[in-house]
Amino acid sequence: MSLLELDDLSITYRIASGEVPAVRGVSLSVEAGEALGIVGESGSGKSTLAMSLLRLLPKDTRIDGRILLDGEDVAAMKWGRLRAVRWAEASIIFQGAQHGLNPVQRIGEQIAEPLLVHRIAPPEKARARVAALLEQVGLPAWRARSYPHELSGGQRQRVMIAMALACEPRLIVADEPTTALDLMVQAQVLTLIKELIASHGISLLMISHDLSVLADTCDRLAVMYAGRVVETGPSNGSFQHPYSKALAAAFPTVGDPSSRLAPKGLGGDQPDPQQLPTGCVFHPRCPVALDTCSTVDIELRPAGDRRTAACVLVLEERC
Amino acid sequence: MLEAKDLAVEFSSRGRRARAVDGVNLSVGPGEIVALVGESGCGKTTLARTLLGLVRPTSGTVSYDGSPLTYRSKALKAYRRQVQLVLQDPMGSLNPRQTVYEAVAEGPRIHGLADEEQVVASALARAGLRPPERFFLRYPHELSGGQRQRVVIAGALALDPKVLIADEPVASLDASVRGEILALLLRLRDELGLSALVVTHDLGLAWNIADRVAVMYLGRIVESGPTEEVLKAPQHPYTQALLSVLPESPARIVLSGEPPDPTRIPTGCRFHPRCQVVAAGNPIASKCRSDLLPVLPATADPQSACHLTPKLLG
Amino acid sequence: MTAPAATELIEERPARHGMLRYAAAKVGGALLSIAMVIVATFFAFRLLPGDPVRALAQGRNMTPEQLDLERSRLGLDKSLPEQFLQFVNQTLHFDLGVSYEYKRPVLDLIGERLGATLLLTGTALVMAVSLGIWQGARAGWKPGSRFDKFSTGVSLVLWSVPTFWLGLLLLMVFAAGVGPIPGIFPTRGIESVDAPDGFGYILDVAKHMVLPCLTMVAVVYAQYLLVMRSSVLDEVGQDYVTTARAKGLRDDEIRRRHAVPNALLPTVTLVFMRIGFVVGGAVTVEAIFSWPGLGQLFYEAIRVPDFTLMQGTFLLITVSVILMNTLADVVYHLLDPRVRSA
Amino acid sequence: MSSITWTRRRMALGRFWSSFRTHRAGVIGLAILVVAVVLALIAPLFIDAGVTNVVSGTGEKLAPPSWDDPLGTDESGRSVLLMVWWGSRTSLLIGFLAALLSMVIGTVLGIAAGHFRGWIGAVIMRITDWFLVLPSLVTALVLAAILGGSTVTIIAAIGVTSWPSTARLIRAQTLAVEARPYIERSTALGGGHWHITTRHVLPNVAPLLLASTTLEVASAIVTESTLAFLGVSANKTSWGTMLRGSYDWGAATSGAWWYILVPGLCIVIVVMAFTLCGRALESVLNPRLRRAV
Amino acid sequence: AEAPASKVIRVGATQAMDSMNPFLAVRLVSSSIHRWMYGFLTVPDPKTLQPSADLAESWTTSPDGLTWTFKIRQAKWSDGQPITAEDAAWTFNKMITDDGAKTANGPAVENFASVTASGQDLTIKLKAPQASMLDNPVPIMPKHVWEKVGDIAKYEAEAYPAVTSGPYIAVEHKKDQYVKLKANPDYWRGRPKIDELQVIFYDNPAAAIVGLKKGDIDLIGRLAPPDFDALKGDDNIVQWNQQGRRATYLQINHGATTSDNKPIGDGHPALKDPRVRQALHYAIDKQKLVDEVQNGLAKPADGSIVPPMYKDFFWEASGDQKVGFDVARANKILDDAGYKLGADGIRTMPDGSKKLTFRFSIHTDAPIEEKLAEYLTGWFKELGITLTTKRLDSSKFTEETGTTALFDIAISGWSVNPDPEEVLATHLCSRRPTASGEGGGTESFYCDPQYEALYQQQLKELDRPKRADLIKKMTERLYTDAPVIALYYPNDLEGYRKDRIASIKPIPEENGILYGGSGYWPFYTLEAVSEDGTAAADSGSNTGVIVGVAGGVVVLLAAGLFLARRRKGVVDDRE
Ligand SMILES: Nc1ncnc2c1ncn2[C@@H]1O[C@H](COP(=O)(O)OP(=O)(O)OP(=O)(O)O)[C@@H](O)[C@H]1O
Ligand SMILES: Nc1ncnc2c1ncn2[C@@H]1O[C@H](COP(=O)(O)OP(=O)(O)OP(=O)(O)O)[C@@H](O)[C@H]1O
Ligand SMILES: [Mg+2]
Ligand SMILES: [Mg+2]
Repeated sequence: MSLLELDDLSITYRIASGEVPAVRGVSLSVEAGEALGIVGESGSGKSTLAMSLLRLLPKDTRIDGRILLDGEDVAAMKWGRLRAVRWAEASIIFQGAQHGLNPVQRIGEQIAEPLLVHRIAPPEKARARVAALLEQVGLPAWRARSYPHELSGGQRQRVMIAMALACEPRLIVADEPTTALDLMVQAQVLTLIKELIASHGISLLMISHDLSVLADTCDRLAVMYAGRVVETGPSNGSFQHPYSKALAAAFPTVGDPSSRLAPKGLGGDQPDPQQLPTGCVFHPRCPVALDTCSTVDIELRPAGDRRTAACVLVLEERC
Repeated sequence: MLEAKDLAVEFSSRGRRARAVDGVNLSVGPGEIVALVGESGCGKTTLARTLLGLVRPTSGTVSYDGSPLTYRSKALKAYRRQVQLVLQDPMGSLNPRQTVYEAVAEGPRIHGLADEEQVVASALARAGLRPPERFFLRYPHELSGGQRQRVVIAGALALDPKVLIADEPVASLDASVRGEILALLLRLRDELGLSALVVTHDLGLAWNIADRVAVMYLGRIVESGPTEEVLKAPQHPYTQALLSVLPESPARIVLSGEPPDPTRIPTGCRFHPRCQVVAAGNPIASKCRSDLLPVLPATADPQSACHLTPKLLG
Repeated sequence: MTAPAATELIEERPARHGMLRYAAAKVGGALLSIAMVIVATFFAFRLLPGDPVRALAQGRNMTPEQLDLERSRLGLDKSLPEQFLQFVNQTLHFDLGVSYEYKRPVLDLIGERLGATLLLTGTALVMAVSLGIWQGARAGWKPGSRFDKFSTGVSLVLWSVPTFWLGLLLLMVFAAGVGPIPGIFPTRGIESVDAPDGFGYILDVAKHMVLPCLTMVAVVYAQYLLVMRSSVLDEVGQDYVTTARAKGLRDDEIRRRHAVPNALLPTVTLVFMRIGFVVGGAVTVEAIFSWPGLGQLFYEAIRVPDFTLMQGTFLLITVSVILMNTLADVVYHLLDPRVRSA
Repeated sequence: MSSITWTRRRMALGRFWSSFRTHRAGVIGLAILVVAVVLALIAPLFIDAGVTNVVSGTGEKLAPPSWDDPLGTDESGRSVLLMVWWGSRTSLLIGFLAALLSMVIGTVLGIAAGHFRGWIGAVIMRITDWFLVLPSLVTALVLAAILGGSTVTIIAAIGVTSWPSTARLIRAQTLAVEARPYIERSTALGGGHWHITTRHVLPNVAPLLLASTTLEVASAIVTESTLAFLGVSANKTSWGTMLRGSYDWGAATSGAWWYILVPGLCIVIVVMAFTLCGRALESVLNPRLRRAV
Repeated sequence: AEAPASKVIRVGATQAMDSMNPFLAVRLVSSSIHRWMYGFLTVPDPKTLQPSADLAESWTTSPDGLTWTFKIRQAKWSDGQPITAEDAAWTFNKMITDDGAKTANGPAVENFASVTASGQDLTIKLKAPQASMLDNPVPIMPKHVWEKVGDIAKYEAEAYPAVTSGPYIAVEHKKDQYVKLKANPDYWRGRPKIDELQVIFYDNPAAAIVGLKKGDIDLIGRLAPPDFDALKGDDNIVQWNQQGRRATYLQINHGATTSDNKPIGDGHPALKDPRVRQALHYAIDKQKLVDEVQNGLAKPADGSIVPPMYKDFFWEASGDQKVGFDVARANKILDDAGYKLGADGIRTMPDGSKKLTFRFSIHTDAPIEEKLAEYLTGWFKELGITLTTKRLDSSKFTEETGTTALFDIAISGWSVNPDPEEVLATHLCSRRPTASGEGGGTESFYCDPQYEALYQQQLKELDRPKRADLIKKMTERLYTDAPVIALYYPNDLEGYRKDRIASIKPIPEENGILYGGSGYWPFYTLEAVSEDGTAAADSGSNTGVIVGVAGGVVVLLAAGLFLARRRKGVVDDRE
């Protein structure tokens, strides 16, 4: 049984002007000890997906399909059970490290909070645990008495990681953990995450819009476009879906002569989730679109080497 | 064409003096695209703003076409017809209450150009928004990110500048759109002979479009030269480290700590506290700690400011 | 593979001396403000039409000699700069002049009434602030809820009511009694003439405070509610709130432990910034309920008009509001870790 | 092209209206305001200042509401209904003009303080802060007492004491606007102080200004009545002076509730309407608050 | 703390005590309280209002009227010390020598040349004869207590119990709140019939009325007409409505001059013409003013500044002399005098130089004057005269209408003492200000030889009926020459609870006033309804308990609600 299993998950926000289908029929699974990366443009529904795992979305959001955390349906949990699951079973590292921490509480208190809430450690022991956690992420123990603004961005993100580890959850969801960070600091944080995941045997669901970040950290990748997963596969293979390809090409390899003085990109605009194109949602921007693409919606299909992709061309190549 | 000489900019922040730019020589030739790369807070934006005359340098000069910039408002205004700015965040660079037409026409209006509508239409067309009339009355929020950035570029082009200074022009854009804008910059260079200084922290971007790269660390340029040479055979340990954390690189050198702050610049080589070569116990490390390095001149040849460089080269 | 943590090692504890400098700057600013008040007061009251000496006489017959004597006693025969210096000097020595009406030092008169005003405005302020903040926090936490609609609605209606009018209505209803409502509350003052001692006295004063306090609280608390509401509203969507929820905290725990402390700090500054408003309200409330406080004194000074008294009360009220503000500012900076060492 | 611009503007207005319409309280407030203002404006078509003349007041003194005088009469037998109708002109006039004055001062100083950093801004801020902490009612009272009571002095007293909050708001907004990159871009295009403040800052603060002015009118009306109650009034019949009259002539003790309630309720309703309207405007126009509703 | 049988009467006042020091206090409430506390040389007789013995048992005058000898009564101060002439001499001498002590009653000793004492005999030597000598308004203070006071001008006299010689002893004063007075058991006339008298201060007249109706206070004087009307219909309350000691009149700038007869001010020239003043007088419907402004609780004035309450001195016009409301006649007077009506309905001066537009100066914050102005404006309009209202604060008002003469018509009024000399003096030439604006105290800038002569005559006339005749002649002169136009004599309006006050004697005993009258009679003779001495206090503490309990309940409920909501909050978690 997978640690996390998403089964035909659809999430629809309700706003004044109608419904926003942010996630549409996503099925994914994360095995124990596995690191799955989700990549996609802004607005493709990545964060929505992450938030749904612990039922953190606004009240009136409609969720269809199933989210199974360790075999248990998150949507069906009672409040008490849900609160017990939150953080203890799965924790989240949010995008903006500077905002994920309460600015007027000392860092130590914030790290200790889940320990106390879940009664994992009594207050007197919690302090020692906080110190240990801080040390694990490479921060001196006295930092527990600091306030978030006294730390740099990278240090804050380390605190977030320490906090996520506090209850020793089996799954950590990291939603763009390095986006706001500088190149070198980003490398530091990613290295840290990788080491910790490996040493604790924790599963990781990492979200980013930067392929290069994920390629290095994750075992498997899922590419999202307009609320859909359009391709899944091992992180070291080559992409099949034209969108994934375009995404990969946008991050050139330094030293690769083919991209020298020849930036590549994708024309057109992202689709408006409230007015999705018919057929394959990618077809208006697709450089290799066929006529049928505007009418036929393609499901994920096998594309060789533990890979699936949702593109007509993939099938044709196979056959 | 555009040249900075011994430029230094100081800010006083919380009672201390921050030397955001600390002795920079840099030139951008006609039709040349120069990329300025470096970590966050190393002074890239400050340098760019100083080049535009938005910030007055503490010392040193900015000169355009050989004549140094004066800071009288008239001279500045004239200068700004020649040198234009494109900022990182296209949404923020457009006044949400102005239509595309008004946004692009702002420059011509300030400078009192004749035939405004014609100027605006051609600028939009050159920025790749065709047919321009279709966009005249749109508001920024009705455009996609890439289109917005094109409008900003069109606003700059409307004044027929010779040099474009772009501060992280694609950093806030989606990966898929980024290529388009970079392609536009290249095309403008080819078609109009526009020079550009592109400020970025993304080495891939430099590789994509720049003729020359300058690497900046803590207010100084530590290495510069033609793109191919700098990015393929970096001389300075800092550049090497930057390149090593790119995903494809075989061995990573992750520098620890944050970029030091410009209020406390280390003595000797300013990079030495983080330098992997010093840390590895290189014999000349003591020299790195104490001896100052010369400021690199504004030449096009590959050069690097490091005590080790001659040895490494040699 | 990883270079040594050089910067990590040389890292030092955050410095605190920024706070002192901040406090010094604030106090300096307050002193400047007070100086401005003194200058403005001097010139404003010198602009007043009429001869202060004659005003002092209040229509009684005075010989030219007496008038001259008075004039030199008040220093009015000197030149304007000299008068100004004298005024500043006296003010700095807490000499606010002698009331025309009472023939007594203004400072004494103020001193006698300060306690009553502090009691009333202090209680009202504490009640209004706690009520406003409590309701505002709840309303902002669940915007659009019934509680939100109700409390915001009620507070907005009360906010629109002129203080004196509400006071009069309350007086007519709860002190005089209307229909079935008995007039159980006293009609005036701070205590009964035959107030008992000890606890009974406290009870008696409390009874006298009910209506004036209610009036002030009713009109004033809306602004605290609204400010608190919108600052809590600002916090609702913050990432750290989501984090707290993801940590498994209960909703009310999140509100109390995370959202409110964050929302409180900006609210508190506003509370103190608008203290002048409360003081203004005291003028009418004290007049309606015959409360023997500063507001009443000021009202009396205006009606007579007794310019030294007016000037003295104005100076005192303004200066104390400025000082309160400064104090609040500094305390706020002491309390808020975000600004403490930033 | 200008016609297209006009169409766009109208569409923007339409968008604004359709989002304003979702604020039920705001719409109710607006409706009340429109009715109140229209009534005040057309009053001279039906009545004149004569309704406030005691010599021609024919009714019985302090008569309760009846068919002849639907809202009763005052101490001189004048119809309270006609008096509040006529008095609304003064109350609203003072409210609007005082708010206008305060808005003009506040906007000019606020923008200047936000735009010019350095000592100019610092000095303006110092002055603003100083005025802000002054107890405004007390100051207005002293001012009006010094200047003597008339419509103009009342307006001046209210306007001069109430601008600082506008100035602060505008300054904050100016700072926010000036932090936006498009200001930098405009400078880079060669725009000067005048260009930036009038082309970018002013249009951006204008909507907020509208909302804050609306709220300001509300508080000016209340302040006018309080000043009138404390004995400083314009020499005209206004709701405030009527309330003062009811107080002076013992309406409360003689059980003439209509004389106390009617002008008071007029104030409450109109002030409330302004407040609701202003808050709705604020939440429509201020994106920071927009998501809150 | 008080024995249950103690009889307490509470008097409301809409003015607070300004000072407990009689040398400084000028407010009416203060002088009333001081009258209840201290003896005077003489006190107006409760029936005739003529001076009668108080601390001075008897007195003699020297033939030239310059030396007065008073025999001080053998009585005791409330601390047991005997009262001697020394006390009186000290009091007067203090006032003569110490400027600070002159604040309240300075003019009363202005004419004193010397004051000496020997035993119980007090000798006062005057600079000039003075008929009002027996109406001396100065309370006699205990020398043995007050001589220890350093600076009288700064002394607050807040030492309790006060040492007094009158019917009451002040025992407590809370500023702006109340004064408590105990009956003086050793009062030489005998102990008052009640035990305690309290004076409670209200800022808000409406609250005071409520207080009277509720029984918080038992008596309140000096009511405004609407407040008085508001007491109607309450069975427990006696509405006391009597002629008052006040006259309300218009002061007309009929050509103000300084004491050296130089014109001053900017009065309208038309008002110099007695015919215009006459016309204005005819255009005033005094009855209507009384009805509308005073709710009928006043007497229209057909006389001048001395009110009918003082029967001896009151003079009333009759027959031809009487000016009634007659707009037609007023118009005719103006027409005849050549003030032609312009096209705009406004009259001009006969030479056409100036329109008849007068200013009417009133006080700010005076509703009755405000209303008066509205009526006058209405009537004068019918004469073709425009009247504009000018509101002035009291100091400015005093200055403009008393010194600089920057007015046309001004409101005025004067409370008249049993001896009207002072009010008559306000219309003397000598009261006009000097050219430099010093001195003054005139009520009209009047300077009329005939009037001056009459005044001098009455000063010397010690025979009361004859003096009264002279005084009547003076008022007649004021009526016909119209430098002032009396409008009405407001009634004295008061109210008291008959379930608390069994009897109270006004002063004068026939149709007199209760509170604020001269002398202590009403409050000395005051009798409380016996059985119900502590009722008010009881109910007070009861409501206290009720409120306390109610408050507690509210707090508990709120706390309960809070807890309940919190518990609910656990269930009502959000998503
Ligand atoms: N609370 C919300 N109410 C309505 N729509 C929402 C809400 N949150 C997100 N959306 C919409 O849902 C879609 C997916 O949003 P989401 O935040 O999941 O994207 P994302 O992939 O995380 O983007 P980014 O990379 O910018 O973080 C977007 O179109 C967004 O506009
Ligand atoms: N106006 C200013 N006042 C004070 N300090 C400033 C100011 N502008 C920049 N600095 C400081 O100067 C240094 C360089 O800033 P700059 O913005 O030029 O860096 P950057 O290289 O553009 O960084 P980034 O990649 O984050 O944009 C920083 O430490 C910054 O704090
Ligand atoms: Mg996201
Ligand atoms: Mg930058």
